[in-house]
Amino acid sequence: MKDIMGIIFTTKDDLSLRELTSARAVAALPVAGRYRIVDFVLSNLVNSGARNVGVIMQRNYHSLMDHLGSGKEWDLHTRNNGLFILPPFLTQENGGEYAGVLDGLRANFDYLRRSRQELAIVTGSNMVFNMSFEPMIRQHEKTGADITMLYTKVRASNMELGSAQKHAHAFLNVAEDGRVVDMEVNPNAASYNNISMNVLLVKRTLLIHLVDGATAHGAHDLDRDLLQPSIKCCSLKVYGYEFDGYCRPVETIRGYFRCNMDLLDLGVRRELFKTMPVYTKIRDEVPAIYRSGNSVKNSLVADGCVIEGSVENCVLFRGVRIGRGSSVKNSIIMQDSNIEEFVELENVILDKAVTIRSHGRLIGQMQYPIVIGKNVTL
Amino acid sequence: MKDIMGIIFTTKDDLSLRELTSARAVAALPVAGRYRIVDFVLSNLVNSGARNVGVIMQRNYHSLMDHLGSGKEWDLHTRNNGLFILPPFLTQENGGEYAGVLDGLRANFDYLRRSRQELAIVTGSNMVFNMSFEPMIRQHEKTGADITMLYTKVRASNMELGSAQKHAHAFLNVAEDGRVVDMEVNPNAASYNNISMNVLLVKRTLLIHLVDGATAHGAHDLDRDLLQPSIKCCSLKVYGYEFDGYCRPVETIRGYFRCNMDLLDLGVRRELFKTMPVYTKIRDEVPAIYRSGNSVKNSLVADGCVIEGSVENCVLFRGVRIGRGSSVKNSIIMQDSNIEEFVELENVILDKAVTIRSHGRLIGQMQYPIVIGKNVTL
Amino acid sequence: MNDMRKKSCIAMLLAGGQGSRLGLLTKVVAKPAVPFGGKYRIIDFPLSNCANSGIDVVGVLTQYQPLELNRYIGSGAPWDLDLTNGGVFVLPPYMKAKSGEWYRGTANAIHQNVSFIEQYDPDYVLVLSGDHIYKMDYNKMLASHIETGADITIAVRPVPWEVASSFGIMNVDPENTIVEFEEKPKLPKSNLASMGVYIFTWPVLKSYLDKDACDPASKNDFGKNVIPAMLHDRLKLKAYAFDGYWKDVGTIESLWEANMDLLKIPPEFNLSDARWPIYARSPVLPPHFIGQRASIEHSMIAEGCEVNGTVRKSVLFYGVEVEKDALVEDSVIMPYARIEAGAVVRRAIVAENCVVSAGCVVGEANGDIALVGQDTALPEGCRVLAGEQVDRLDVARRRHDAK
Amino acid sequence: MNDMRKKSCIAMLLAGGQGSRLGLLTKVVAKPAVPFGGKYRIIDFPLSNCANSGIDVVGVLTQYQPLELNRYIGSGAPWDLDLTNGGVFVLPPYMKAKSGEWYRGTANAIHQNVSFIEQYDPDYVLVLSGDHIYKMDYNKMLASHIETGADITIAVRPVPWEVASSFGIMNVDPENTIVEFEEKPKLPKSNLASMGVYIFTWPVLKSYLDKDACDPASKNDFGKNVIPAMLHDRLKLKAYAFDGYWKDVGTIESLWEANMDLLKIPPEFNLSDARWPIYARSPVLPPHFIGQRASIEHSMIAEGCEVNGTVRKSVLFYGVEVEKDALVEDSVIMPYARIEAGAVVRRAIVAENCVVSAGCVVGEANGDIALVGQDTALPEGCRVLAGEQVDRLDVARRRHDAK
Repeated sequence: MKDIMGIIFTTKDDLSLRELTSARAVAALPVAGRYRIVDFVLSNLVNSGARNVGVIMQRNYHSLMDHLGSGKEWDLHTRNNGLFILPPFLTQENGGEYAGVLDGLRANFDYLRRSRQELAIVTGSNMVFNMSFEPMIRQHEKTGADITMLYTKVRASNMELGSAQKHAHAFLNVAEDGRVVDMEVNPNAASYNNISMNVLLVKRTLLIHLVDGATAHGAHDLDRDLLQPSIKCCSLKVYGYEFDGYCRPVETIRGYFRCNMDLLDLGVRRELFKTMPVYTKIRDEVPAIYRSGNSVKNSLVADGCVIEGSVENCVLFRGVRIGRGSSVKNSIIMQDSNIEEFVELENVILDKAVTIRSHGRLIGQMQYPIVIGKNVTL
Repeated sequence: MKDIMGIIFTTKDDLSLRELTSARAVAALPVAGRYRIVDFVLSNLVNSGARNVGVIMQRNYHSLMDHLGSGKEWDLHTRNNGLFILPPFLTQENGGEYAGVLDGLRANFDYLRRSRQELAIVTGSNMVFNMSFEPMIRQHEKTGADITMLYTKVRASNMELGSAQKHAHAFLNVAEDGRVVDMEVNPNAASYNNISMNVLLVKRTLLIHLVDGATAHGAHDLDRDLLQPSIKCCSLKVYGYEFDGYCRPVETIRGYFRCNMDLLDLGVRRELFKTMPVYTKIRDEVPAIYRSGNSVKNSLVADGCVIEGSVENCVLFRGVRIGRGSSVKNSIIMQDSNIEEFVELENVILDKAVTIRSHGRLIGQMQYPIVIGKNVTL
Repeated sequence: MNDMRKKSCIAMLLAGGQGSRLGLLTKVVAKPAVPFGGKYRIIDFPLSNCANSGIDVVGVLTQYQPLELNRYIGSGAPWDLDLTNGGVFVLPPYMKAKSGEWYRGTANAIHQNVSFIEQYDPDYVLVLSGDHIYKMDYNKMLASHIETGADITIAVRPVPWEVASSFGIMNVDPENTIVEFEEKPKLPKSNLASMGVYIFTWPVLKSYLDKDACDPASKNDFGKNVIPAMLHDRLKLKAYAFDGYWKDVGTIESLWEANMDLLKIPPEFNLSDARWPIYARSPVLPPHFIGQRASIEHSMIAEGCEVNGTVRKSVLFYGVEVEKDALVEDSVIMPYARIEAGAVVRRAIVAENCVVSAGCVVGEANGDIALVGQDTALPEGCRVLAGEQVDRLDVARRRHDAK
Repeated sequence: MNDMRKKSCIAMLLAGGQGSRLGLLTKVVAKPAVPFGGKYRIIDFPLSNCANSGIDVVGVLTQYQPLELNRYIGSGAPWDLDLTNGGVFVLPPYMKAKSGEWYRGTANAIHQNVSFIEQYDPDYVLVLSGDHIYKMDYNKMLASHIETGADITIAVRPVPWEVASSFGIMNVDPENTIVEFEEKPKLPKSNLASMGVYIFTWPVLKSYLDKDACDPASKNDFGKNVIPAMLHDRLKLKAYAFDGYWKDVGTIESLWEANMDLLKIPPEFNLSDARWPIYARSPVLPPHFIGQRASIEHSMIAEGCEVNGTVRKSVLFYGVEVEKDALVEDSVIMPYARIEAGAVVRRAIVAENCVVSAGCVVGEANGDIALVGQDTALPEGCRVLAGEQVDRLDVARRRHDAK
């Protein structure tokens, strides 16, 4: 395995995710019953041989820091190399937020320079997918590319209706030989159906050189200010690498909801969890207990749950309790939430440690689920 | 060994320590060639059986966090119990600084409540001493005290001239049976020669109760607002426990300078390092190399140093280089500083990674050493 | 390297024997590595007890199939025992100067590791065995040992009189001093069974181990030789009564029963007590999935399972698959086993990585516990009777006979 | 427990033998645990090489005095090898089913651990020995092994012709294919010595180990049996030339020399290279202290030392004390040794925890290296001649004879 480094860029709190990101970065959002979104890309990096991973933080990063800890669960708790938490205010040039990815990279030049790996993977942190970067690295070396961009075909699983308007997405025109010949950033109607996954592979020293040049000219945006011009004027050899597996970006409540619900499909579960292992923070919990009277159908259930009621099409995180006579449908119930007796829930997202008192009732719509914030008792 | 918890209170940046604390908490100040001040009290706690230690942080805590890491060097990297970094802005009640120890404790009630130990030791972080708290715990249990305060006799090694004016010190009148019958806080001239070491032992639940009551009445200061009244009106059984070994508070540049110089005394070295082991962050360095031409007298030298010049009455931290023909006297040279050739230094404190170019000359006074800040090249 | 810190008390865990009463279950793994309770191994219990009691040096004495145990324990991190001053150490027999020897008995195993123990200069040594399920604060027992000034303190627990004759029984006086020790007495005079948990004052133990080692007639066993010798010499032996849940899981029946105890309401043994957590090495698996046509009754299910059939009063370990129309009842299904469509498993233990193929019938509704040994793939339509034990070799033999 | 991840290459370190050429130094510690360079142990070099090469599974095969080694390696944290997926494992021989056996030779040691290796399903196995000082990127050697499609790649290094007859010598063709291997030839045809670093394609190695195990005449040794058999069968054996510093420290003289190499300017072997750090378990000690009347010339001094005498061209390990008017010259003083007032030590190795009392004279200005074995307290005025080796038993005997 090639010794590579990873740089994960976390985004600031995102209004489209409402209460869920009011006190945490998107990367720290709980997903799939026992993970945080960042676990996927971090595990991908580790599984591809990265022993040095930097996480560029912005505001609201405490829950993410708490989750990542010393990096032990990813075998990144080593003294040389390992996991580096890079909070913004460690530098004097920044005040808690970056204008764009380029600024975040610029602020962490010390870390980039000190690292010893030849190749770097720069990636966002809101994409759920499971993939080894090794074939992409082999292609990168074979083509002699300066930059290799990861992309996928536009599909139901990787786009949300209307999200292109709201979120900066880049679309690529990739030639037969894999070379990227055109790039559209955030178009109203895209001309190409190759969507960038915001993962790029580049030589570490070239990355430093490119970021230095771009930021010195006042640029902030990686796609618009660095990649697009380089492709347009052919100043760099930019190649694309296609990923054809399951991937889902989490940018809106609906996207978050669908991402969880996707896991009720056996094919998606296999792709996400059997391709390569996905690591996460360990919590010592007893296996789930099913008491008499329960009825559970088509649901994902984590350790520590105790179920007496009925559950259908749900994702239950660790330590959830579903009381006698309660009925929970099409819902996502995060860690340690407690549904007392004779409660009815449908199309609901409960954040961590929510309590719904006996006989409570919350019915949302599939297209617009009800979200209840952390620690609330209703 | 009794399972106790420790709570270390770090102070904000202190003007009396000039440049040395402009970017770090006093607790993170390098001392004795390879340690940080906090290592001493943290090792004392661990050596006395504490497996759960919380460090209450204030502003400027990044270098301290970096030093403590996951707590591995203190065997505090465990998932249950372990080392807890408690930064101020984790709570909504605070904005980066506490008005007093009581506020710091109040802001961390969650942590205090979640902990499982019966007894807590609350301690400051600017005192250099080596001591097992076990006999103090035994006395506490025997006397049935509510609170036991650690004190020592006033001596040259634990007081700095005039420091009582500048820094809040408390003096205790301790009766024959160990009971504290009077307490003076920050007097111009103390009536008693027992000085409090700012370490107190108390039942965890009682601590929560007392802090809750005091802060609810608008109190901030532990000594003045909680201990003094309790002693005065005998509402609590407060006992004293005397420590008669070496201890040195670091509050001013002079105190810092003397603390380092104290280590050139064999007796002090034995007390500080042979009583119980003092743990610190590990750095992989080669043993020190003495090249021909060197002349080293009465000095403490850490791993990674390379010495060709002459050194007398100095403390050299890890990775310091003393070039050919240079002469360094009565000075403290921190990690990775580089003294090139034919330099003359006397009564100087160089912070980390300072370079003194060839033929440079800096002569300070013993009573007022010259301080050169981090990363400076002269 | 002589900067080891003194420890007041360290633990030595006898993980040794082959545990033949567990039959095929211990054919490829050592007894302490046998799975229990959906995600645990037996050794998690003494290790978690040590960690929770603040005992942070544990020597694990083993000579039989240590690979799985070694790998499971790893750096000790799951039990918070990956320490610089202390930790958990697997101690197989080793060669000294020109010679070496296997462990001859429990006492000999400790005796061969005297130099390991003396590194920590302990005042007391806690000796544990690796085949019981219980939660116990060894620190309280140590406090009692120190307070009574005993030479040995032995933890005891009342057992039903009718089974007392299968235990080591302690006869005590009114002050809890042990006056007699009988190993599996025909006519027990007391029902206080030794729990296999001893605290020795180290210098006393050391001298008796030295003496025992010189006696060629000795079997070098604690129960048979060392403790009787101490009793004979009128040393101070104290019984420490423990009244919590404690179960010897040394047989197929008792291992099955202990798993079933977890399903009772309230559970006879509560694993989810935040004040006394039981740690385990966690598998890297997603939550389990319960399918549209599944039905679960009164069961415990761990992560990574895929359940599409019917599960009643059973414990499913992580990674188990139960296919549609399969039935699992009153059974313990160990990690990564697969119960295929239409198979029926009743009153059985199915060990790790087994495949119970379509149409198989394992165990019977009333009858002794059936066992399918590790890595066994039962062919379609195969029958395993109540009380029967089957492994891959048996399957191969049956195939051969059928030809 | 079958969620182990595949590893492309894992390392097996042969830490086995008693290293009798190191005399008294290995009487109580295994050779890889012998101290070197002020703060290291010999095993730090292969372990750091593995860590820096990204090889994160290391099995350490040992059966002799594993205690010190086990304790030194601990959880593997100093080498960044305390991993969940991988790490460093001490592997003594163990009992399977009803029987067990000690390691009979280097090849047998690997053969007994086939199931350890197969857990990781590796394509290649790196076999290392534990008695050399060098810094080497095994990953580059692996790349060459893969590129040439070799069955084995053996690292070789030119040695002076005059000593070639004391090494395993490889005779190669112009394409670096090994055509002949001679173990300590009287008349060497080449000066390319085997460094004791082999990369095997695992399925090939496994089949030869199986074959070797069936041959009752075999000594089960890589150099004597397995590699000759592979050569005989015309497998593809490639030599991989390495031209950095490499020193066999298998004798007292060479161990002393390798320490002295660190003092040369520029050092023949540079330990402080940030790109290839050598890790070690750090003692918990303060910086060292140089007293008012001390004089240090051209030496290496580790933390925790207290020096009040004269030290010339020597290496002082951590925790050493040199009292006033004592002289240490051209010597290696191992951890926690104390050289008392007025004692003279020249051209000597003084092992761990020794006391050289006042007035002792150890070694001579010109002559073979003298050795004081571990834990020896030389009485006042004692003399140890050049080339002599003394330990506590000798001291006791001398005392007895003097009476």
